Formats: sequence, structure tokens, C-alpha cells
Amino acid sequence: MTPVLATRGLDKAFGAVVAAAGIDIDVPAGQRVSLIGSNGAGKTTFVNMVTGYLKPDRGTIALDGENIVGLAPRMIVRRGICRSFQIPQLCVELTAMANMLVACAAAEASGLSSWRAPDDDGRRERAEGLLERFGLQRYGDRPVSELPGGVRKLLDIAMALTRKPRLLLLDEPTSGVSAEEKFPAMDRVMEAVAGEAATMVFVEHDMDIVSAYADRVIAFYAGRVIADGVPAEVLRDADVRRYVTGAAA
Amino acid sequence: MSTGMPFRWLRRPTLACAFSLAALLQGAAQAQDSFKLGIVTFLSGPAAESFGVPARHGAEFVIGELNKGSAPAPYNKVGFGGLKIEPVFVDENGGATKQVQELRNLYQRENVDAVVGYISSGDCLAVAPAAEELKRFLILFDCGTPRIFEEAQYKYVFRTAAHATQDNVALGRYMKSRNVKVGTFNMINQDYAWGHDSKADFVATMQQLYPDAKPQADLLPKFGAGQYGTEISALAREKADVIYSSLWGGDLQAFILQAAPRGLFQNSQLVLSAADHVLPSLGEKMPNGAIIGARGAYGLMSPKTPLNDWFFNGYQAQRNVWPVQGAYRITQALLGLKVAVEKAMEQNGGKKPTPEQLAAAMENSEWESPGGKIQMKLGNGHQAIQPIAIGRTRYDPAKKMVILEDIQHFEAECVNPPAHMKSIDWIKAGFPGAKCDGRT
Amino acid sequence: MALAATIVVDGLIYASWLFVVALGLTLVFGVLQILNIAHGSLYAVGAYAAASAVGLFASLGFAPVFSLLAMLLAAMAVALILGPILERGLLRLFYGRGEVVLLLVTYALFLILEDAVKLIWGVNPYYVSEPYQLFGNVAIGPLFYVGYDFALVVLAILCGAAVWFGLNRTAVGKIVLAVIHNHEMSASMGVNVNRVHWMAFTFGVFLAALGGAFTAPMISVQPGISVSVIIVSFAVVIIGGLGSVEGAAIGAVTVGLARAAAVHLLPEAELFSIYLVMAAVLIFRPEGLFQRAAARKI
Amino acid sequence: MSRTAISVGAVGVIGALLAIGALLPSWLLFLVTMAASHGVVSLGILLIMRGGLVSFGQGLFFAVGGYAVALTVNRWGATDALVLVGLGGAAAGLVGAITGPLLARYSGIFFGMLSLALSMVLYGILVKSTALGGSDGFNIPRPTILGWRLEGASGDYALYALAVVVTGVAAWLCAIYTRSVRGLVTLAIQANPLRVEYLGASVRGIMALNFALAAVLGGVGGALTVLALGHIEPTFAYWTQSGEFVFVAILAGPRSVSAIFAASLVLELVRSFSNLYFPNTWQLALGVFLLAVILFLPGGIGSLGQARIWRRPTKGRDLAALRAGEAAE
Repeated sequence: MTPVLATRGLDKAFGAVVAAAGIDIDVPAGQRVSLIGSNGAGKTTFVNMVTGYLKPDRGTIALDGENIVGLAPRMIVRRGICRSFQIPQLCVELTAMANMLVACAAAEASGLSSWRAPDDDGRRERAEGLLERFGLQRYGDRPVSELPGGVRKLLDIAMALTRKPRLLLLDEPTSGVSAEEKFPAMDRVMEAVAGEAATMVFVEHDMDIVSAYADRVIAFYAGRVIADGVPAEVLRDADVRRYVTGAAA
Repeated sequence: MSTGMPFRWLRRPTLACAFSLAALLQGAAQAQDSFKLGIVTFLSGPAAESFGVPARHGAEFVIGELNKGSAPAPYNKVGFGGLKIEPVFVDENGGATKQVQELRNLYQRENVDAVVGYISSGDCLAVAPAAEELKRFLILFDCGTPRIFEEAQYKYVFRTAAHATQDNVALGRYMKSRNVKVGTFNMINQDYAWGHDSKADFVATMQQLYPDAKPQADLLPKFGAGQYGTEISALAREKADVIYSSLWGGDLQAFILQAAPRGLFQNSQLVLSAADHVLPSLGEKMPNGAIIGARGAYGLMSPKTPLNDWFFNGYQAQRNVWPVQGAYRITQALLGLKVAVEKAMEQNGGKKPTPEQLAAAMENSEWESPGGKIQMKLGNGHQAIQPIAIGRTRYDPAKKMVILEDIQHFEAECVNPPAHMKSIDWIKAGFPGAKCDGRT
Repeated sequence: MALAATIVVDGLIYASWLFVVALGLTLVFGVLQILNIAHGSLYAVGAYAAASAVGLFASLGFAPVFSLLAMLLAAMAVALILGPILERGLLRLFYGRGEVVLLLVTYALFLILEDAVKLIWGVNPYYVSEPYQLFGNVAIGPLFYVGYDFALVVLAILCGAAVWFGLNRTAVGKIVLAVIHNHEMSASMGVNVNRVHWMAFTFGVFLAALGGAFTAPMISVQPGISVSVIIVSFAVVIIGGLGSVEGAAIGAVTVGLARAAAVHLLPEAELFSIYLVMAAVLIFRPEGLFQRAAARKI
Repeated sequence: MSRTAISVGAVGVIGALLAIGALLPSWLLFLVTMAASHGVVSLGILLIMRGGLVSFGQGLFFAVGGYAVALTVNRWGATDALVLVGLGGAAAGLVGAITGPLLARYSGIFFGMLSLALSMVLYGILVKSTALGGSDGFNIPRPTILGWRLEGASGDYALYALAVVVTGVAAWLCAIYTRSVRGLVTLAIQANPLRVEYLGASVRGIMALNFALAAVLGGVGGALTVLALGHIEPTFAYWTQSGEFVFVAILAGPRSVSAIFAASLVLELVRSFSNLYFPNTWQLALGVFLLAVILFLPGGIGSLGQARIWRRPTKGRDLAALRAGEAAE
């Protein structure tokens, strides 16, 4: 079976800094993959290359077997790769509901149907459904500027899910979320993602979260993959303990 | 019952408001014992100092004198035929759209009986059809473009000053009569319609009078440029016998201030089509020997008549400076309007004339003005021709002012096209029908 | 060759004039994020103030050479009076409302100053002829130039050098640069941003007034002189890169040379030359010639 | 407000204005005609402004529309006002469709300045075109509607009615548009263009279309102005004219379509009366008025009791949000 995402020989350098070197990763459908690594290891660069924000110096990225290198982010989104952001990228003056409607409508903002009202064509129902799934329905009428950080984080992910993506990339979904909220928040995310039947790749620093929610862990160091496997194995790996989790010392 | 009762409803605020609103919308009732006159001239912006404000001062002086009845004969009747003149001044600055709007406001909101105004040619072109549309009386007093009555015909619109063609034809004739040598000439004119038109008229005149003269540098600085160093280099680089310019106001002053120290006027004869308005302020900074026009026989070139003495001396006493073009031009407009009003009143039995009666009285009329006789001979009797004078500058240290000498007056028919002929065609055809010194 | 030399000399003289005016504009933009339309009016106020000051000096019997001092003092007086009043009393009220709102506030200010100048000085022209002949004439090849023109070049270089040195080599300048770089952070680090604002604006007013004061001897000071300054100095600042001293210099030289070349070679095109250069620069280098991508300003 | 309510309201307002017009004195009728014709240009700026950009070059389209109409009248003798208004809009829309994709690459003040530079280049070309009357411009005769020549008082009313109906329909369409998918996504672009791109929309494409629509509105405004004024000149493309359009848009505030026309009318009235009562200091009076409005009505005239679209008001925020382009993080 063709993997949802397949990268071959991805290289990327910023001047002398190597951010990616020969990255080969296959992600089969339905898997939940966690990317780990210290700051600057190349996780976010990988996410940015897959979503078209950065163009790799060399190598290919295939979605369902089709090369997507060189496509603009919006074209990649339309093919089914959506993402959330480390710092939530929201329209802070609009209400949470309006943000969701934007997310539901954005890709349709061309052609004649774009003249229809944002609530039409089932968009409001879709937005309400997702807000509910993330437990955010009571924030719908509040402007984002008034919402706490954890809620913004979830809203950011909910927006990425509106398009029923084939592949969902989450950049540090629990950063900025308080310790006691992390697990309930991830439960919400996993439940919602399961509901949309999406394959998921998430960047994460909290190893408890990684152990609890990932099917597979890929560890990055200096732009290379140094370990790849089920969480328990990877987290025991000596290199990972030395370079990533810091538990070796 | 109390007599106040019927008006009790007036105290109710809404109705009172409605009532006063209605009064506002109706506008003030037209008074029968005064003549309300809208006057539009530049009170701000670059043309204020040179033309707009002198025109306003001229209007204030003349209206004051007329309302007192102290102008010399035949203008010694109070106001306009006994009607006191009530001026409403409006600033011309702000563009043609605004002028059309304000013209309508003057007629329809302020209920003026006539409007005298407009210095900018663009404004004149824009407001003329608006007045015609409203069937209200309009006198354009200063703007230069010949296009107004050459491209359209009007019933209610008049221009009481000659258009700009005579300025350049007279300059050419003056140079010819003084045997000024013109092998080559340079030109510097502002890059807008006035500069373009003046240049075209001058070049065409030169082709007739000096067929061998060669035009060289043709510079077109933008309006209001202020800095002419580069242009002066270009003019100096291509030496020519004559430097012609239609610059005016602040631009002309800046050009002279910057060019004189660089010796530009020592090797070339400076020829200016409209420059008397800068003489009082430039004073000793004005180069000697420049040939200048005033767009009429105005100011220091005005004729020696009792009418001119009254105006020149009266204005000077009031403003402490002698009157220049703008002041003269509004004066000839106001006197022409006075003649027309009084003529119309003679015919309608002494009532305030309607715009139709005024237009009929003004058409093809003639009257004396401080700058000479104004004749409404072109544009089916709607466009004036007038005499013009050209002279040479010399700073007189004793009088501490620039004086003009070697002045030559040109009759109106010598420097203006005949009726029904476009000015540029007339020049290019070799001035057919021109009458100079009483000869054709 | 002679023609090329003439174009360069003419272009540089014009560029010097542009630079003095544009420098204040770019500085104010860098520090306050305001594209100040009233900059041209402040230039006009400077010219009028210089006319009054030079007249006063002459009537007090000072030698003509002191007229330069009079012009400098006039520009300083304008800056010290108008700078704090306008920044503290007016512009401050609109901070945080966006570039466009501030742009329109300065447009309203431009309208107000236009009439205020008329109310103070009237419509009659003023001349400041004393300084213009101080430096005699200079012959370059077959052409004569007024020595004062080259004094303007020196003034421009002095202004540029002073601002550059002040920003990069003094403690105050480094604080100003910090504010330009990041308002919030410098405020949190204890920089008195308010003080930097009014000082920078006052200095911008000073440069505008200085430009007007030193132009006054070459022109007739009268209503309407402000308008023509606004758009050309905007063009210079945009071409050079907003908020950059070096950019203002490059922009001024570019515009000066382009205009001089147009006047000498293709006078028909003089009217557009500046806008064409501006459009071309924006199309190929949207941030201006001297703005490195994401570089700090000034 | 639902779209149906807006449509009903639009018909009602247009009808009411047509009725009121019959009672207005002639000078005010003309002033309102001008205010509507200029307001529709500012309406275009509103469309762009909701996406976070401000154009300082709408005079370009105003002039293109106006000159297209005036030249058609004078060269080919077409006189039907409805056809001419459509033509003005189409001509400007064409220019907007060409310049839009180019300009949509720019953000913030650079967008504003490039649009300004383009309009000034057109201004320069027009001043140079002696065949078009150069800086003096030229006049056109009064138009016709369905063969009836618009003259005198009834003609004034017909031109007023034309302006009211055309701008009313344009405003109605804009109100619908701002409440559409595109309208909402445009608002999102103002706040966070990066995110919008990551939701699958083309920010440049949407802004280019907004720009083209604004160009059409600019051309329609130019056409209406020329028909009522009977005169056109290059100052239509001058920067002060463009600046005035921006001013009206800011005066109105970003929320409301109808506020644009109120703002345009207020500006015309203030200018007209200050010009009459303070002929020597009308600019000063106008400047003080403008400052006062910006200071005391931070949300613009539209913030005076207006239905909010998709957002809660936070004091003074709307205009801060005009700060073009930058993603709010």
C-alpha cells in the first residue's frame, strides 16, 4: 500500500547550518507519528518542507505517491496536508466561530460559490461540530483576543482539521498549555483526529505525551533521523537518550 | 382668545426645525435693492500672491468706490445702477470639481445675481458649461486659454479680458519693431496647459516674424518646481540670443533669483510673456533690459487717462503697492458688468435685470477700463479683445522700484485674431486682417 | 563628457537639497512609523522663519555672513517650538491607530499649517537674498554656478554625517536605534520611549525647517511652496528604503541624477522621471534600494 | 443583518433617496450627486482595506473611468449615461485586472506608495496629452438616458437619480460581498495572511480580485462624476484626489458600507460651508474638522450604531487593524 507521506533524500541547509540531510520517511495511513529532537534538530524544518513553506534543496516529498515539492502551501493544503502552528495563527479580532468559518471556507474562496454566505453550504454545521468535538462551543461568540492560550491552541488545531485532511501536521500541540491541561487537551485532539480519520504527525517535547499518544516516534538530531520505531524502543535508544531526552547524563 | 394661538405650533421643536430647515433650503430671499456678486479668485495656493489677492484687493477697491458713487464718469452712479454691490468671496484653490460645485452653491444657495471669477484656465473651462446649464450670468475675468469660446458657444458666459494669444503675438511684434536679433531662442515653460499653449503661440509667432530663428532648448519644468539649477545649466549650455518664458508667480521669481547670479541674462535677451506682477516684489532683483508683457496695458504700462489715474492712485493709496494684472483685470470685469447692468435697467424700466437681459446687454458691448477700451468682439460677442503693451525693465535706484521704458502699445486688432478664426490658425496664416497703427 | 559632468554637478546639487528634506522624513518614519505629509509645511515654516530671522539680523546691523547663523537659529526655533507641541500635543493621541490614520492626521496638519502660515506671514513674498551671494560664483567648464549651491552640498553632507554619527556612535543614538528596532522591547528595558519620540520628531522638524531655511535664499517664499516638496521627498525616501539614512542619500542622488539627465537629454520626460524611477524601484526592490531584507531600520 | 434584510434595506434606502431628491434644493442635489459619485470610489478602498491594505492611487481608476467616458462621448458620440457608466467601470476594471496581480505582491506602505506612483505616472501622461486638453482637460455635453437629454432641473434630478441608483446598487453588492465567503476570508487576510494561505486560499488571488473590484468602483465613480460635472482634467489622477478617497474611507470606518456615503457627504458639506464662511482659512477649518473626527470617532462614522459583522468591538482596535499586512501573532 502506498504510504500517505513518503520523503526521499530531503536536504536543506541554511548557509552552514544543516537543517535536513537525507531524510527518508514513510508514514502509512492511520499512523500517529511523533517527531522528537532538541531545538534546531530539524523537526520544524521537516514540517515546513512538507507543507511547502520551505523548498528542500534536494529530494522528493510524495503525498499518496504524488510529488508535491515546489507546490505553494495552499496547493499542498488543497491536496490534503493541513497543519497547526507552534504559535497559534488565528485572526485575533474575529470570534472563534468566525475563525472556524474562515477555515471551512478558505479553500472555496474562488469561483462563484465564494459569493455565498459563510454560514451556508453546511459550513456552520461543520464548524459547530468541530468546536463541539474540541469542547470549544461555549467560546464560539468570543473574539479570539479574549481567549486563554490553551483554548487558542485547540482552536488552531480545529481549524487545521476543517478540511478533512489526509495528513495532519501539528507543531508542538501542547506547548504553552498548562501541565494539568495537557492530557485532557491531547485526548480531545486524538478523539477529534480519529473522528476525521486522518493520519497524524506531531512535533512534541513532552516524552510522557509522546509515550501516551504516538504509535511511532522519529528522533531528529542535526538534521538527521537517528532513531525510528515504537515509542518504548526509541526512547530507550542510547543516541536518543544522549541527544534528545538528555536522560543519559 | 389670545392672538398668539395660531403660532403656537411654532414652539414645537420638530415643526420649528422643519420650518427653519425649509427656510435654509429655500435660501435667502433675493433682495431687490442690492446686487449680490460672487467673486471667485485664488486666496490660497501658488496663484494667490501673484493674481488672486491683487484681484481681490482690486475688487474691494472698485466695489467700495462704486458703492460710494465716487468713481469717475461714466461710472459715477452708485453701485450697479443704484443697486448696492454685495460681494461674496470664494477661494478658487482646490480644483475644477470643487469650482463647479461652489459655482452652483453661489447661484442656488447664496442666490448671487452674477459671478465674476476664475484665474485658472482649467477652472474656466469647467465652470462655463455649468453656468450655461443653470442659465445664470458668469464673467470669466482672467484665465488665458483661447479654447473657451473657440470650442463652444455660450449665451450666459463672457470673458472680459483678451486670451493669451495676444501676449505672445505682441512680444514677437515688439522684438521685431525693436530689431532684436533672434538667430536662436531657448524656451522654459511650465509643464501644464498654460506653458504648453504659450509656447505653441510663441513658436508660431516666431515662425511668422523671424522665419530664420532656430528654437533650441525647450524646457518644461513641472509647475511649482522651485529649483531651476538644472534647467539654468541646460539654458546656459545651449547659448541662444533670446530666452523666452511664460513662467509666472513664485516659479518666475525663483527662476530669476537663481538664473541672474549665473549670468544667464548677460548673454541672452530675456523675454517674458506675463511678468508685471512680479516687479513690485522682485524690485532690484529683476534683471535690467528684460522685455516683458503684462497681459494688457496694465500697471506701469497703463495709459494716462483720468480713469486709470483714479484706479492706479486709489489702489496704491489703499494697498501701498501699485496695481498689477489681477487687479486691472477684475476691474475691467466689474466696470463691464456695471455698464451691462445699467444698460439692461434702462431697457427694462429700472428693475434688477435677469440673466437674459444682462447677457443681451453685455453681448458685443464696449467700455472704457483703466487699461484701455474693452471690446466684446470675439466668440459671438462674448470674448473681449483689448490693447496690450510691452516694455523693458530698468531698476531705478532713486525711486527704489523697477520702471518700464521703451513701452509700445498695441491696438487690440493688431494682436488678436478676427472673429470666427481660431487663434493658432490666425498666427500660422500670418495674422490676416491684423490692424496695427491703424493700418491693415 | 562636458555634458555628463554638467549632469552630475546639477544632479548632485539637486540631490543635496532633496537629501536635507528627505532625511528628516525618513528619520521620523524610522522612529515613529509616521509618513509625515506635513513635512512640506514644516519646510515652508522654516523658509518663512528664516526670512523673518534674516530680516531681523539685517535690521540689527549684523554683517551678511551672520545671515547663515540666522537661518540656522530660525530652523532651531521652529523645531523647538513646533516639534514638542505637535508630537506631544497631537500625534501622540493617535499612536497605535496604524500608519494610515497617522498619515491622514499629518494630512490634516498640512491643511492647517497651510492656512496658519498665511495668517502669520500673509501672502506677499519674502526674499532672503543676503546669503545667496556670500560664496560668490564658481565656474565649472563653460558654466557658472552660484557658490551657495555648493554650500548646500556641504550642508547636506554635514547633516548626513551628523545624523549617521549621532545614531551609530553616541549613547542617545543607540537608544534611538533600539527604539527603531523594537518599540515594545526597548520600552520594557526601561527606555523612555516617549522622550525618544518627541526628540526624534523635533529633530525631524529641525531638518525640514533647515531645508526650508537654506532654500529660502534661492526662491521667493510665498504660499504654495510646501506642496512640491512633499511628493519628491516621499519618492526619495521610498526609493532609498523607509527609515534608512544611507537610503535617503542614495535615493536623493538617484532622483537628482535621473532628473538632471531628463532635463538635459529629454526635457519632455522631466515630469515623470521621478515617478518612473520610484515605480521601477518598487517593482524590482519593493523594500527600497538600501533596505536589506528584514534589516533594522536606519 | 441577513442578506435578505440588506437587500430589502437597500431597495428602501434607494427609494427613499429618490423621493428625498425631489425635495432637495438644486445646489444640495448636485452636492449629493458628487458625494455619491466620490463615495463609490471610497467604497472600493473599503474592499481593499478590509484585506489590510490601503491604496493611495484610486485616482488612477477614477481618472481612467472618467477619461474613458469623456473620450467616448467626444470621439464617438455615445451619450447614453447607463452605457457610459458601464463603460467607465469596465475600462477601469480592465486596468485594475492588469495592475491588481502586480500590486497584490506588496504589503503595507509599499502597496500604498506603488499605487500612488502608478496614478502619478498617469497624471503625468494626461498633463502631457495636449490632444486631451493637457492639464486644462476638456468638457463634455450633458448625457442622455434612453434617448432623453438630461437638461435643466429635471436633468439635474436625473443625474442625481442615476448616481443614487448606481452607487446604491454598488453599495448593496458590496454589502453582500463583505458578508460572503470571500468577504470573510478578506477580513482574515487582514488579520493573518499566512494562516489564510495555510487554509488553502490564495491571498494574492483574493486581493487581486478585491483590487479589480475596487478599480471597477473607481471607474464607475469617475464616470458618474464626469457625467454630472461635464468636465474632466488630469487632477482626477492627482495624489490629493486619491488621498481624499482614503480620507473618506477612514472617516467612515471599516465596518459599514453605508457610512462611506455619509462620510463623503459630510466632507463635501464641511468643505463647501467652510469655503463660504471662511474663504481665507477654509483649509484650516477642514483640517481641524478632520482631526476632530479621527480623534473622537476612532471607529469612524460607521461606529455610530452599526451592526457588527463577525466581530465584537474592542475600542480603537479596528483602525489599528488597518496596519497593513503584518500577521498578528
